[in-house]
Amino acid sequence: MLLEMQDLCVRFASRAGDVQAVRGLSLSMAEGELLGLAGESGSGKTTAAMAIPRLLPRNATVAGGRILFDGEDLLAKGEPEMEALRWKAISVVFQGAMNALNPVQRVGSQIAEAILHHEAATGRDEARRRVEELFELVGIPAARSASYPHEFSGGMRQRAMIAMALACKPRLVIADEPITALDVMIQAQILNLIKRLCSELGLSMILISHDLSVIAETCDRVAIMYAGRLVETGGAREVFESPAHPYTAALLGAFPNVNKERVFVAGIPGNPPSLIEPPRGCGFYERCARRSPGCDEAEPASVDLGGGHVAACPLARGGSR
Amino acid sequence: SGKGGTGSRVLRVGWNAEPDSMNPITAFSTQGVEIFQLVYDKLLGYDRDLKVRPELAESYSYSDDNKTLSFVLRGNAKWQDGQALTPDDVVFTYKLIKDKQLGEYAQWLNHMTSVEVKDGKKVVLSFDEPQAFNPGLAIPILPKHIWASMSADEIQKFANEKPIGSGPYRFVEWKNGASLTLERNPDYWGPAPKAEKIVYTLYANEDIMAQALKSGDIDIVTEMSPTVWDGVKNDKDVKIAEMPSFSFHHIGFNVYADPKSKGNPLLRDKAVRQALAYSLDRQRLVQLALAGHGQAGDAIIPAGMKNWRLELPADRKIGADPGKAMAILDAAGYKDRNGDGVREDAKGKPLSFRLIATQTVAVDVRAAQLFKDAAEKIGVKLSLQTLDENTLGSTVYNEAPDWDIFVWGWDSNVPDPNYLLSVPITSQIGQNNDVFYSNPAYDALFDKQSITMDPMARKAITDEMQRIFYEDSAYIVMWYQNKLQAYRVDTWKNWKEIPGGIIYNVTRDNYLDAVPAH
Amino acid sequence: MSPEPRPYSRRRESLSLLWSSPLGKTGLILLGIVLLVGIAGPLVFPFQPRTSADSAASVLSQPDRSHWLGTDELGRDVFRETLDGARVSLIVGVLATLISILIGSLIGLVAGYYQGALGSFLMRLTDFFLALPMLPLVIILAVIFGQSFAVIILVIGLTGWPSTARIARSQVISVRERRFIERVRSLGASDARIIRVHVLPNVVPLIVANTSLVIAGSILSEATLAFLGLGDPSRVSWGTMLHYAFEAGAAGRGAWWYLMPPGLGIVLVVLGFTLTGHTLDRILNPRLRDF
Amino acid sequence: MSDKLLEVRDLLVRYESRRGPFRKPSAVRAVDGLSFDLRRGEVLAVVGESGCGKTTLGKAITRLVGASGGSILFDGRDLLKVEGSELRRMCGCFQTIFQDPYESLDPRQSIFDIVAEPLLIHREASSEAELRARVHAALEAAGLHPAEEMARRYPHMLSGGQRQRVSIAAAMILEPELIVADEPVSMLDVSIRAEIIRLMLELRERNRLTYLFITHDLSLAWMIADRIMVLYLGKLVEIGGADEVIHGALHPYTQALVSVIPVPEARSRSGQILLKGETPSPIDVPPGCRFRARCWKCAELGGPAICAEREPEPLPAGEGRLVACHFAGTHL
Amino acid sequence: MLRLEMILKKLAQALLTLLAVATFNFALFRVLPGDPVKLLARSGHLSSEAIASMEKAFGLDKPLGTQFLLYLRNVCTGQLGISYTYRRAVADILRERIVNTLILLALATVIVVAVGVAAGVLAASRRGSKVDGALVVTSLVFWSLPTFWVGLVLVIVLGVYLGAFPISGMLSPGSIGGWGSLGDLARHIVLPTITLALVDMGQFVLITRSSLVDVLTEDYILTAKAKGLSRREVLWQHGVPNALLPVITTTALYVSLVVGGAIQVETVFSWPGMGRLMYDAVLRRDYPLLEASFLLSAAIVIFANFLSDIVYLLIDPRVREA
Ligand SMILES: Nc1ncnc2c1ncn2[C@@H]1O[C@H](COP(=O)(O)OP(=O)(O)OP(=O)(O)O)[C@@H](O)[C@H]1O
Ligand SMILES: Nc1ncnc2c1ncn2[C@@H]1O[C@H](COP(=O)(O)OP(=O)(O)OP(=O)(O)O)[C@@H](O)[C@H]1O
Ligand SMILES: [Mg+2]
Ligand SMILES: [Mg+2]
Repeated sequence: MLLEMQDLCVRFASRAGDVQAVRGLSLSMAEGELLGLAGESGSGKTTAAMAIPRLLPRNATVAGGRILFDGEDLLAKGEPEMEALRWKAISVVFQGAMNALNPVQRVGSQIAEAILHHEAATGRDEARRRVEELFELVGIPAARSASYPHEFSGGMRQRAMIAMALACKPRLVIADEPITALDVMIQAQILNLIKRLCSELGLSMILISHDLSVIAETCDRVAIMYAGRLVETGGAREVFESPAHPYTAALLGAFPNVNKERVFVAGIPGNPPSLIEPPRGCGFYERCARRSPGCDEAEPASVDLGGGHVAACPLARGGSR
Repeated sequence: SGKGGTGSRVLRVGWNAEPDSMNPITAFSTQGVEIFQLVYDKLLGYDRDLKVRPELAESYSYSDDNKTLSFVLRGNAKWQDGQALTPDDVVFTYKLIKDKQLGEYAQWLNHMTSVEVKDGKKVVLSFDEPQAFNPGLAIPILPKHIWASMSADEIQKFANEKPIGSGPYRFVEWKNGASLTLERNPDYWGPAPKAEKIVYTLYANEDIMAQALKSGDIDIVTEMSPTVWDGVKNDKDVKIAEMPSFSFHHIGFNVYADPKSKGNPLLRDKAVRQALAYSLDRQRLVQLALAGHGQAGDAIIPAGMKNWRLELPADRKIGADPGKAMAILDAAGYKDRNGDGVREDAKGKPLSFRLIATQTVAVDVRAAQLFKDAAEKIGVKLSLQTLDENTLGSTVYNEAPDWDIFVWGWDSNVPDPNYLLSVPITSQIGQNNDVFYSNPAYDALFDKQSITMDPMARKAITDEMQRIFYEDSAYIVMWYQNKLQAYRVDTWKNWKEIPGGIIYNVTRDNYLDAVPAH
Repeated sequence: MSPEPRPYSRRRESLSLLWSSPLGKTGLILLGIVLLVGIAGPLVFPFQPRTSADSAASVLSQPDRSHWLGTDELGRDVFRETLDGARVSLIVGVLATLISILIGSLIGLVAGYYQGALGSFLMRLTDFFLALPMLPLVIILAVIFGQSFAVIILVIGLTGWPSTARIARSQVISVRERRFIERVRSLGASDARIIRVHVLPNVVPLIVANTSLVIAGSILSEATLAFLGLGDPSRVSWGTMLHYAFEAGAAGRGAWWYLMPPGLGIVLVVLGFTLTGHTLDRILNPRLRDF
Repeated sequence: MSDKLLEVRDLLVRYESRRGPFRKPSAVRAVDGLSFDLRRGEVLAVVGESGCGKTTLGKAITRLVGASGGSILFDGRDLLKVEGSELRRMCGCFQTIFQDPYESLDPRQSIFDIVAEPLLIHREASSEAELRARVHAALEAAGLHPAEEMARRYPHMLSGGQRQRVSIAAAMILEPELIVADEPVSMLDVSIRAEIIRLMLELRERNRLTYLFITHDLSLAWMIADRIMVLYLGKLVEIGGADEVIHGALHPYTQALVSVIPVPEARSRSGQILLKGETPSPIDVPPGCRFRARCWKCAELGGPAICAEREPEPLPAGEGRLVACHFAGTHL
Repeated sequence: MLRLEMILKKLAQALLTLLAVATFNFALFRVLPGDPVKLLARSGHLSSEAIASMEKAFGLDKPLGTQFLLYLRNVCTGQLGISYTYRRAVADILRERIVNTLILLALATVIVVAVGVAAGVLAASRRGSKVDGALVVTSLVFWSLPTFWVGLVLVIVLGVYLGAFPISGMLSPGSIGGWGSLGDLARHIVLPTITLALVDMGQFVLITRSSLVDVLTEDYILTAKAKGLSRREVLWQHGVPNALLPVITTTALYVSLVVGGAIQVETVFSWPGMGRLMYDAVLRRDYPLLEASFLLSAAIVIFANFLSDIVYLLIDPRVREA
């Protein structure tokens, strides 16, 4: 296993009280895997992912659990050790590429900065050469490396971010909503790029998106989060063809599918629960169409459906929709 | 010892205003005059006893009819640029001033009919009237070779950035806003003074200047105001000096009878002026505004000119009697008819006047505030406004004067009564006459005294003039301010305290006689 | 998570936030004290108003039983003068600020809302005024128009508006660009209504926060003018007190009782307004909010 | 009453801009000669890439931006010729629902004020009571229960979905005939989207509304629209019935767009047509077919001259369909 | 290139503003009351011919329009007229004084910017800590201090009681000047500089702080951190450069403030600079001097603004057109 999260808990301090954004998340991924992390807004995707390189905001605390990367607990490492690991081993493509690039530095030099920082032996020329290679790799003319971020279009910026993430040949790339807010056509281009790079370079990647369609088309495995918990995980094909958790099923039902019959999609009525005082039992209880008494009392146990397909619902074994 | 850097041979003077110009014709600041009297020579000067002594002229004599004045010039005087000083320069200077009516000096030459060189060494001035005051005491002699080429216009604009005179010191530099430096003139005709340099340093604030004196940054100051001066008197290295001066401060009433005047006509009533004069306790004014450093005022010849002063008997003094003031107003028909605390005349016009003072002259503002309080007590309302010096000047000296009462003062550059007495004469309306006073009797007496050569006879006339003007109360002379100076005892000595001040006075001799303390 | 329906009042919320911040609380307390002193002071401590003593001995005298803060160079009671001064400083500060705020808001509002020629002209005008060195301008105007109370208020007020105009303008622009304005416009609302109902309420809070800072500035301006001798001579303000103190050599004579009260008065009242304004700004300007 | 609620003809919208003191002012041709009809009671989805002029089209119809040419006939009257109070009165007939439910409500107004505002502007309520009643009715209709209590809230006390319902209530209260919905659900979570859209469609049934539904999400457009109109650089590319456009796209651009629609099922990403390059700037639109540079078909055909020479006009291609391509529908 | 075009545009704007200031300046002084020649006649001994000749000498006899054109021409050629009080070329007087003011301002500005920015960065990087709190409070207090009052207090405490520094002027009385007096100058400049710096520092700290706090919440800061840069590197390589942009604008505005500060400081410390000159000129109604010094200080402020615009243009690639 490249990465193993064990019972990860993350809290945010806020004026209203502690927000329990991630509650006992256990998840693992193998080397070379493309893992999709989905769930609706506020379900804790970003929080969980940013806990790995320890880039959570100041008001966050990791309240428990371990994050094993290559068998070593990242949470136990000192800050200098983490600094050495960041980007070299684990890099991030942030959500809004618009703001993730420093507006007053040339894009190329921002990428070179990462290289020079982690590979002391590299000279400036060498770094520049590698930046140009990376630009070609993500499909931007090398000459554009001297441009400033504002001179790029949204798609180009997103590519540049991906190029930057690859600069130090990391083992794990975390891509947080890399395509939201982009045009369909560019979305498709970037997803293709990601897929291509993963297979060509043997990268492992966590792809975060609230769009199940995107994950379905791109990832090998998926993990669905709801209210800070993992509700279902498994191979992409299994999960999308036979979702075991009512939430997964409902979520899938909320996306129109042009390949199927033209029916009106169903939403999921209601709102997610407060994470300040999270429910004792299943977080989806209030909105669940198939809830049964007792679900609100205790956390549902995970049910292993075989082949790595796990769902946190007693009904899981009963089969899919 | 001082921290002067170049040793004790530098005399460091502190002052709180700069000269306005280095051009002796156009400058009118006292600071300017102080510099000119060191850089330039006059024909005559005053010594440390304020007696007339020779300067460029070795001697002088009047003709029998007192209408001709001749000076014998010393032969060894030189201009500071090396040129010889000749009688021609003297004639040129007097002619220039007379012909072109230049500057303050022209007033002394009103009656001059001619000036010429006689016998190579003699300069002879002729007048159409006898002259009580000798103009040789006032007019600096200018080098013809520098000034002759200029028109009147050009002279008005001439900055004279490097003045060339024949005096004991020559001009080195003037760092605007900071300091002005003189150095000893090696070619000076007289004995060389001890100070190699004199540096005048400008202080924006008197208090800071006082601190500089205490800390040894400067050796002597030109003048200090009372409260500040009190602050230095306990310092062991500093000696304070308090001397009578040739100046007075007064409250002036707009008595202009001309229809052009926009002043409040009620002030033309002598009763109102006298009442106001009675309301004011000048002794208290001296105590509070001057912190006691002066003498309560009455007539217009200040205490400093002992010989010319009119000593009024106590029963003729006007002031410090609010009861009397109210009685006068009551008698003249000014009563508070509407109960607002302010008296009105028969037609209901209130005794309410505007009072203006110079904002930068603290003692005047203080006096004005006290005057306002005193007037209020007898039912006269004053509204005080302070103006900058120039605005006040142009307000007061206006063809159509639009003001009621002001506060300021007069200072004489010579220890002679002529100048101060001339202020309120009718012909000075439009010039110095700040209250637009006009009294034919007074004017006649003025003319008479100016041609009366016998001091005793002249004193009788000037006394009478002072009495008339005092009774008329167009001025309330508040006080004769003492000249307050202070100097360090550890740097220079041999300062002589004389009326008008050690320095910054009509004589330059204290500069020439000062010697290092060690 | 779902918010409880409660009576919504930003004003109340801001005030309580203001009070709950230590800086804001200090500011409010300071202001309270100064207001109390300025309004009630002269009534509570009825010492002989502006009375002068009779002899030079009572000039610049030390504090004692009858004069708690000693006397000034005319023998007047410094304590009493300080109380009077509070009122003048406050009045000048508040009135001048009113003028500034009115002009500034109006110009800012118009310049922000009408971004055509009118708007850019007004902005140029604002920039122009910002480019003038303020204190010299104020001094010149004060001298030219004479140093009466009204003139000082006017001059300070008339020169103090550009910063308000800028703040108002940028806020108007940002509000104007918000979608809800567009929505309301699409409903057919007139400009007048949009400004009144939607723009103003969103701009006023920032102007209010700014007001506090402008008052602080106005009070400082008055004090500076008065210190330079350009105050109204017939009214005691802290600035004129310091002017006369400086002129009379209070510093050299160690007359701390004459220099400290007005100086501290200025510092405290200005600090009061600054603290309040700074805290309000942080509360009302989400960009600056950092908690 | 004609069957056509709206007839847009050769609509031209330009944004003038000056890019420097020494430069000529230039114009963004945001909508560049667009003609289409909107039938009473239908939902027409407008799709296209970012910047193709969707929003501008919506704003031009609701008169939020001025048009520089063409005509918009609303119920037979040319909207572009109405001015002033007349226009303000007509505003009641067409309303907009905006994309961002967080931004489109004034944070300082209560829900009541927000919903009541249109009535106040158009002076439609004769009494306080009527105002109250109509606001409450509108809130209930928009699914905000209990209306009484909801009306007292402020926007920040509502969830995103609820806010969008408030926008809808405010848009509906004047009983308009046409609603321009500019990406009304794209900011909302998928799980809430369906509800909002359902609400909108319900209201259409109830009030005989017509929708111009702007979206960049083709599968959403396919799901809810009667017809779909595809724009490219301010010009019509293709218009037709929703199913026909999605499943039988004729224009190479539409075909590419459709090929990349993501679907929520694991599948291989084959059969996608990925366009190369960027959309040209709307300031200098290339001559000929504006899609030419990125057109895969044009490339496939070896760059026929006509593509560079002549701008293709929308031509009928079957029942109610128009396609603007010289080679529309040829061998897919 | 776009940049050049922008610079030219800014320059044109600056010049236009300057022209507006000149016009405003001219109008202000001509239209308003006070007859300068009458003022000169204060001493009363001028004949009417003398007054006429003076009017002529100072160009006051011409119609306003002509006076304005003459004025503009003279301003452009650096002839700023002749001072009424000093009867010397205003340009010469200004030249002497401006240097002194610039020395003072330059030093104060360097200190304010350096210390202010450093303290602001410190506060922002420790946001919420005790250090931050203390810095904010101190800045607010400094911001609230009247410049002249600080000067007075320093005079009393450091000057009079402790005698640590000279309290007046630029050089000790009687010192020779020139390079030898540098030490003397250094001792004299301490108090005025501290006064100016103290009062204006607060604003800088606050602005740097809030700007940096803003910047530090930006996503690219997270990116930098994710790249493995240390806190310090993130702060100085990515945070500060971006946060400085608003600080540059402040520096320009600060210049306008500091001109006002100079008047006060120069008054308190008898510093022979422009500020005091301007103040004296006001008191004496020396129009040419006042006009010129006002114009000059406005020009300095405008130039500072222009400079900041240019710096902005050069270091922020995003700025395109206004
Ligand atoms: N800095 C923070 N302070 C307090 N609460 C936070 C903070 N960041 C996130 N949260 C809360 O933590 C929970 C999880 O947030 P997170 O950003 O991980 O969600 P997400 O799944 O990434 O959502 P999205 O799809 O909107 O990005 C949410 O309830 C959010 O409100
Ligand atoms: N106010 C404006 N000034 C100048 N150009 C504008 C303005 N608004 C829009 N544009 C330009 O007009 C074109 C069309 O913009 P529009 O907003 O209509 O596109 P859109 O299709 O709605 O895009 P999106 O999907 O991003 O909302 C774009 O090129 C845009 O840059
Ligand atoms: Mg997220
Ligand atoms: Mg749009």
